[in-house]
Amino acid sequence: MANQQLNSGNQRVDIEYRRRKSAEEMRYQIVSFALMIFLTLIAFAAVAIKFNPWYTAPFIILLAVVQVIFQVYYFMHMSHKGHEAPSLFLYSGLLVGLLTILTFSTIVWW
Amino acid sequence: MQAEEKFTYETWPAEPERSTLESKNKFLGFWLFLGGETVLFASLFATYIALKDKVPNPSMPHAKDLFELPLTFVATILLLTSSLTSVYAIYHMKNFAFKKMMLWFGITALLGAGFLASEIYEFTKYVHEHHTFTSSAFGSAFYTLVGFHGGHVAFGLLWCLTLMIRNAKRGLNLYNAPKFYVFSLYWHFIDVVWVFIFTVVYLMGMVG
Amino acid sequence: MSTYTQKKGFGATLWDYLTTVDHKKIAILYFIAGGFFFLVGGIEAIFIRIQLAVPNNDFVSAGVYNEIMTMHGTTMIFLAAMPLIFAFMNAVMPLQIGARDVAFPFVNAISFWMFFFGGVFLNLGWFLGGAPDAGWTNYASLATHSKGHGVDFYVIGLQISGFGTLMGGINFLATIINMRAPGMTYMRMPLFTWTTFVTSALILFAFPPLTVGLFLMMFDRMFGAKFFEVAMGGNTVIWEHLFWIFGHPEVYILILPAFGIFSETFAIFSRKRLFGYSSMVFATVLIGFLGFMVWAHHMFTDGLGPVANAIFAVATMAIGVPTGIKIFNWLFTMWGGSVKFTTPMHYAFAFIPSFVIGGVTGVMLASAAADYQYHDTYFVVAHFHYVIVGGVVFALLCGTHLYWPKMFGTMLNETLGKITFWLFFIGFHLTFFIQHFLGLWGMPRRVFTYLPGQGLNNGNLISSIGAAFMAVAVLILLLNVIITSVKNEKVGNDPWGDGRTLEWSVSSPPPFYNFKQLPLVRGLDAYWLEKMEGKTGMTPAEPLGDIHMPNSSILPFIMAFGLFIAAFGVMYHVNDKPWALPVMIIGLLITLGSMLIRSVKDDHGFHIHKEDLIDNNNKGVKA
Amino acid sequence: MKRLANWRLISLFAILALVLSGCGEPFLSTLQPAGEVADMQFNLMKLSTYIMIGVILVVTIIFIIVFFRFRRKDDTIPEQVEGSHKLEILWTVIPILLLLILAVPTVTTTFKLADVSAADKKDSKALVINVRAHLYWWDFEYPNQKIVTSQELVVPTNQKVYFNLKAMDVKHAFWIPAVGGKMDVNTDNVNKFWLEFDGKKAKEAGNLFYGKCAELCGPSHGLMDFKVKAVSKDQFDAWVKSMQSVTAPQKAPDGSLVAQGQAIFNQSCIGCHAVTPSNKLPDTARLAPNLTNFGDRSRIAGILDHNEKDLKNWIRNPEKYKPGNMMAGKYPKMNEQELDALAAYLMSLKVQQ
Ligand code: HEA
Ligand code: HEA
Ligand code: HEC
Ligand code: CUA
Ligand SMILES: [Cu+2]
Repeated sequence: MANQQLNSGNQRVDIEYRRRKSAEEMRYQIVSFALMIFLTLIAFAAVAIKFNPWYTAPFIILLAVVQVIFQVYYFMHMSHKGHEAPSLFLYSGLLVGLLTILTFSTIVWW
Repeated sequence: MQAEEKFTYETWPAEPERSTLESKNKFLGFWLFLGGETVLFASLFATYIALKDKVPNPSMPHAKDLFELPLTFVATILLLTSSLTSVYAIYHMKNFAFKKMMLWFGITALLGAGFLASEIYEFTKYVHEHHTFTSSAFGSAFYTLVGFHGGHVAFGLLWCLTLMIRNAKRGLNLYNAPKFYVFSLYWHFIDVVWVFIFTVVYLMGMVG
Repeated sequence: MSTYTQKKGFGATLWDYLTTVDHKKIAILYFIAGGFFFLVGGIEAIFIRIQLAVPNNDFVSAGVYNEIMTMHGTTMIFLAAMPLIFAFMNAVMPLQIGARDVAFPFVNAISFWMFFFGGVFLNLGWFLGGAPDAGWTNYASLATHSKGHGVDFYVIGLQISGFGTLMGGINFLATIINMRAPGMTYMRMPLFTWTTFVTSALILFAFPPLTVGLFLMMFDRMFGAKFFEVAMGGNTVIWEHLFWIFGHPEVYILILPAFGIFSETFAIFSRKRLFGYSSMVFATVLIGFLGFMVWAHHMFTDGLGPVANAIFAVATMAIGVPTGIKIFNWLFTMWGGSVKFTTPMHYAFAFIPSFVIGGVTGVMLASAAADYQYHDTYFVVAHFHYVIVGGVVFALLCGTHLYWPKMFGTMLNETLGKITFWLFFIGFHLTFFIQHFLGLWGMPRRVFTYLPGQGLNNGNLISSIGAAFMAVAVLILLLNVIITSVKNEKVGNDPWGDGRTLEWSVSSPPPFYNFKQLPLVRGLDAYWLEKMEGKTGMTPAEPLGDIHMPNSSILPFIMAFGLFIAAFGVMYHVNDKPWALPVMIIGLLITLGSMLIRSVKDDHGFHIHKEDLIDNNNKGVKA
Repeated sequence: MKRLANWRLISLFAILALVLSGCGEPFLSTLQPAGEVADMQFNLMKLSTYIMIGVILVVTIIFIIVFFRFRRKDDTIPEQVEGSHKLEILWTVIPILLLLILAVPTVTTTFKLADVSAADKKDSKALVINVRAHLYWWDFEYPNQKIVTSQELVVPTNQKVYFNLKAMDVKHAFWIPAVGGKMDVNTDNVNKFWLEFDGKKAKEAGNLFYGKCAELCGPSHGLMDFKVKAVSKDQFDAWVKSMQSVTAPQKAPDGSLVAQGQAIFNQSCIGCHAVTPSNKLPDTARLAPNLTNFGDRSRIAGILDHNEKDLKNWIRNPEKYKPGNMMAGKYPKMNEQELDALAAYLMSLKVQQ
């Protein structure tokens, strides 16, 4: 994606290109920030209106997951090239972690 | 490319955080560390979920009685915003704009400090409501999970300040650019954890 | 650099090792410390077997027995087996992938010193009022109940050394991902490197749950938390889960590198490439993956319910399949080969039946309903010593003989090596085979004695006699080491004559920069390929140039030492000792201070210049 | 290398001899199952052992062939074979099949053994026993019969007995090897499982099975034994009756040694030890074994021979026999005469003739 070294041979063009690219990326990031704040607001609102907990709980968890995807992919640049190993290990960690959480919310009931 | 080399705006590489072998290693190593941190926090979350509202007698405060939306909201906005400001800082780092980068990291640190302050205020409030680290398993689990996160924020603050002070006079080079980058990764990760804390601990606590 | 080989005084050598960041020297440090703890754990094992040799024995008292048994398990797993494995990983893996060092040499030194000081702290329990006594599993209700500081030593000691291990894991991962020589694709990596890779990933994901568990236990015991206090809403099963979420992957952390060492050994001494290389890699990854899905098989009798038990039983059995793939691939590596029975090969060869026995009893244990009978009996003790001693310890002994020349530049005596092997092999089966039956006849584990009249006397005596054989074997190994070191006959690059991978292409021991020029890797078994084409060394992948090396530093030692000091503060804080808090703060300040120095002081390392490398023709890659 | 072969043979014979030398003691060994649960488990053990022996044989055969055929004879370089898909598929599929054969009965047995629904039903007639594990001793409460006994479990044969297990201090595990696999006794919850005691097998074992604590619980974990008297239904009912008939401590004839012992007992021991079976105290308040039928038992404290000499030794210094037990040091020191009296009294505590 955006941040690769380009070898057009002409340095100025390169830099111009890079500048444009990263400015564009910055716009994406502001959009994702706005979305994150928006999602947060919805989550808080969903709790504030005291709707049925059976709906609220999964709903706000979903919101959190979406928000985290924004964080990880845009803010932490995991969408960029060269993040194969990071994503492999992040997801593996996530898998182990989710398994742990699943266990603790099912077979530790006493 | 050599770490000590001096750069100009023109010669600054596109990915300063990954342009030497050392920095590539640092970058990767830090991501791996975050993979481990994921499991660490997941274990703490799991413990919290298992012990939520487990108090010795029913008269003691439960999650429902403790948490309040406004305070959590303020803390959340502080931390989320600090995530954006550190993105700005990295943006300027990539453009070799050292001063601007420092400014944005400074703001990030301030927001982080604000978050910590709100957390400390919150904890003292709970202690007055007899919800302490030693009052119940619920209390222990709550303070451990949220406290671990708070500890990460505090460590992040120290880290950020050290980096800024240390490099105030040197400007950017390939030796410290990856350090700034890695710090910003850490800071975002803390934010990710907080998103789950405010959802799972606070919001779901209030939902019941 | 010519200073490298010069004779140095003792003080200088010591300082050299205290400050080193060279993976080969750190390997030697791991080897010495791990070997020392193996002797300690072994002596504890001997005490166990003396106490149990006859019924109603009073060689040690009940309380002391529990301490010995706990410390035997803890020492062997955390302070002997893992560090020895780390020793080989450090010594061999960077060479195998054609790297000049690990990704973070400085962190590598921190890892070692943290393991070391954690281990020392753990063992100080013996001298400061009692060692941990709640089993290596340290189950919550008993551990929180245990008086004195024993369990505190366990919790803090393991926490410190665990951090070291975690950092080591990250280090190896980054090394393997980023620092492979040109041409060294993933599917050309030697199996030992692959197992290092998967093991490190397991460490990365398995140690955090242990860290959390240890923190919870520490908070409960030292800071009044209530995680495991049932009356206050706590739950002891949380500890069991956290421990085993770590604990099961841990046993694969031990066995996978062992598999790696054997894979190398079989290929070398059969003069044949590893049979089914890609399925070996696949099996390794699969074992690592499945390793995280099965931990509750240690908790079948906990009362988790039949659904959980059934799921975990089936998942556990599944691990037999990839392990079987490996066993048969090894057998077929030898099939059609030209097998030379050197000492390392003795261990590798004997490993197969021994480990299969241990593995299949594992599958028997996995049968949940039957495990209700096996659990917490000597049947389990037999199972895990078959896999651990027959697998891991055999691999460590195999690796010791195999890599001794690479690490120290001289060969261990083969005759003594074979004597050691036979004594150990016989002693091992004598000790542990009968224990299956002891378990089935109704002997629970972790008992400090047993009463006569239950049909358990003979079996226990046989078992104890076996342990004596193993002790003699270990003594002969020590003798071998001494004799060899005194003689110190230097050997060349490839002393076994059949080396296949890159580590055999450099001198023994390698120069501190490993490769003068990074080698070009043209296939699996890179060195073998070159040899088959009649070359004597690797083709370089780069022109001769300056080599960038990291500086030595005493900071890693100081950082770990700070934590060691802080540990005392944390522990005696419970007794309201007035000096406890200051000690803790001072310790932490030492650690944080040295971290600060490290980050504030630029350390760019140094360069070895091209001209110096040319002087040194007989070292590194011959172009 | 003949040596290797010889050694294998010798050890094989040694193993064989051991196997033949027996399956352990009938009152303790899992290899002599004496009840439905142990039977099911034994069948599973046998099935898995057969499979495993098969696996070991296959491996060993290849192993031996390799050993003899492929030793290095000359300096030729063998062909560098990459692998063989056919073989690899073979040794993936066959183990999967073998494991399936083992997995199916494993799962069904696991569910059968966990089935305690009969005892959970409202007003069920099932025999339920509440087991309470304390540091180094066992308390057995029969809630429907309203009696309590300790250290020696009495059960009827040929019927399912349901157990509710709970630990009062640290975790223990309840195990009667010959009769069925164990269950942990947790501090957190009540665990439930069932066992069935086979009448015929019980007789072969002398009607007395050995029970063990199987979870490390402290210094005397290894001595936390209990005994199980498995008797016919009629005998069991009679025992229950006679236990129930003891409603107050029997008064010994005045002036006798026994009466003297009772006086001492009532002064120093009764605070912890009850001598009536209908213990009204909640399980948490029962600090020590119930001694109502102490005279009928076969062991003292689960381990010592049941005679006056050992009894006096026990009272003199329990720490020596069970390190870390909860009785030591909790009562005044007794002189020889007092010990005689106590022993006489305790031995007189019988409910059956
Ligand atoms: C190196 C260490 C190591 C290794 C490799 C293993 C390997 C295995 N272990 Fe073991 N285990 C331990 C170390 C290890 N274990 C320890 C230390 C404990 C006790 C902890 C404590 O409580 O203190 C333990 C306890 C333990 C238990 C709990 C017992 C109990 O406490 O009740 C179980 C239960 O399922 C189990 C199962 C297995 C299985 C299925 C494997 C499998 O991975 C084995 C796979 C291998 C084979 C099966 C052989 C080769 C395969 C073939 C030749 C193919 C054909 C085979 C078949 C079709 C079966 N182990
Ligand atoms: C890597 C792991 C490892 C290794 C290698 C061993 C090796 C051995 N183990 Fe152990 N063991 C465990 C891990 C290991 N063990 C664990 C995890 C437990 C469970 C603990 C628990 O329940 O919590 C256990 C438990 C355990 C028990 C059960 C205790 C009980 O339940 O009460 C027994 C009993 O026989 C035993 C015996 C042995 C023996 C005889 C050896 C032998 O192979 C040892 C051989 C080594 C030697 C014999 C060295 C001799 C040294 C010398 C001769 C030195 C000379 C001295 C100088 C020069 C200074 N071990
Ligand atoms: C603190 C309370 C306490 C006091 C007081 C006490 N005991 Fe005990 N006693 C125990 C406990 C606990 C055990 C179980 C010990 C074990 O097996 O670990 C026990 C076990 C016994 C046993 C063996 C029980 C059996 O079922 O086999 C006898 C007999 C006995 N005590 C007699 C006495 C006598 C006689 C006295 C008074 C002189 C006495 N005890 C005072 C706590 C007490
Ligand atoms: Cu009770 Cu062991
Ligand atoms: Cu396991």
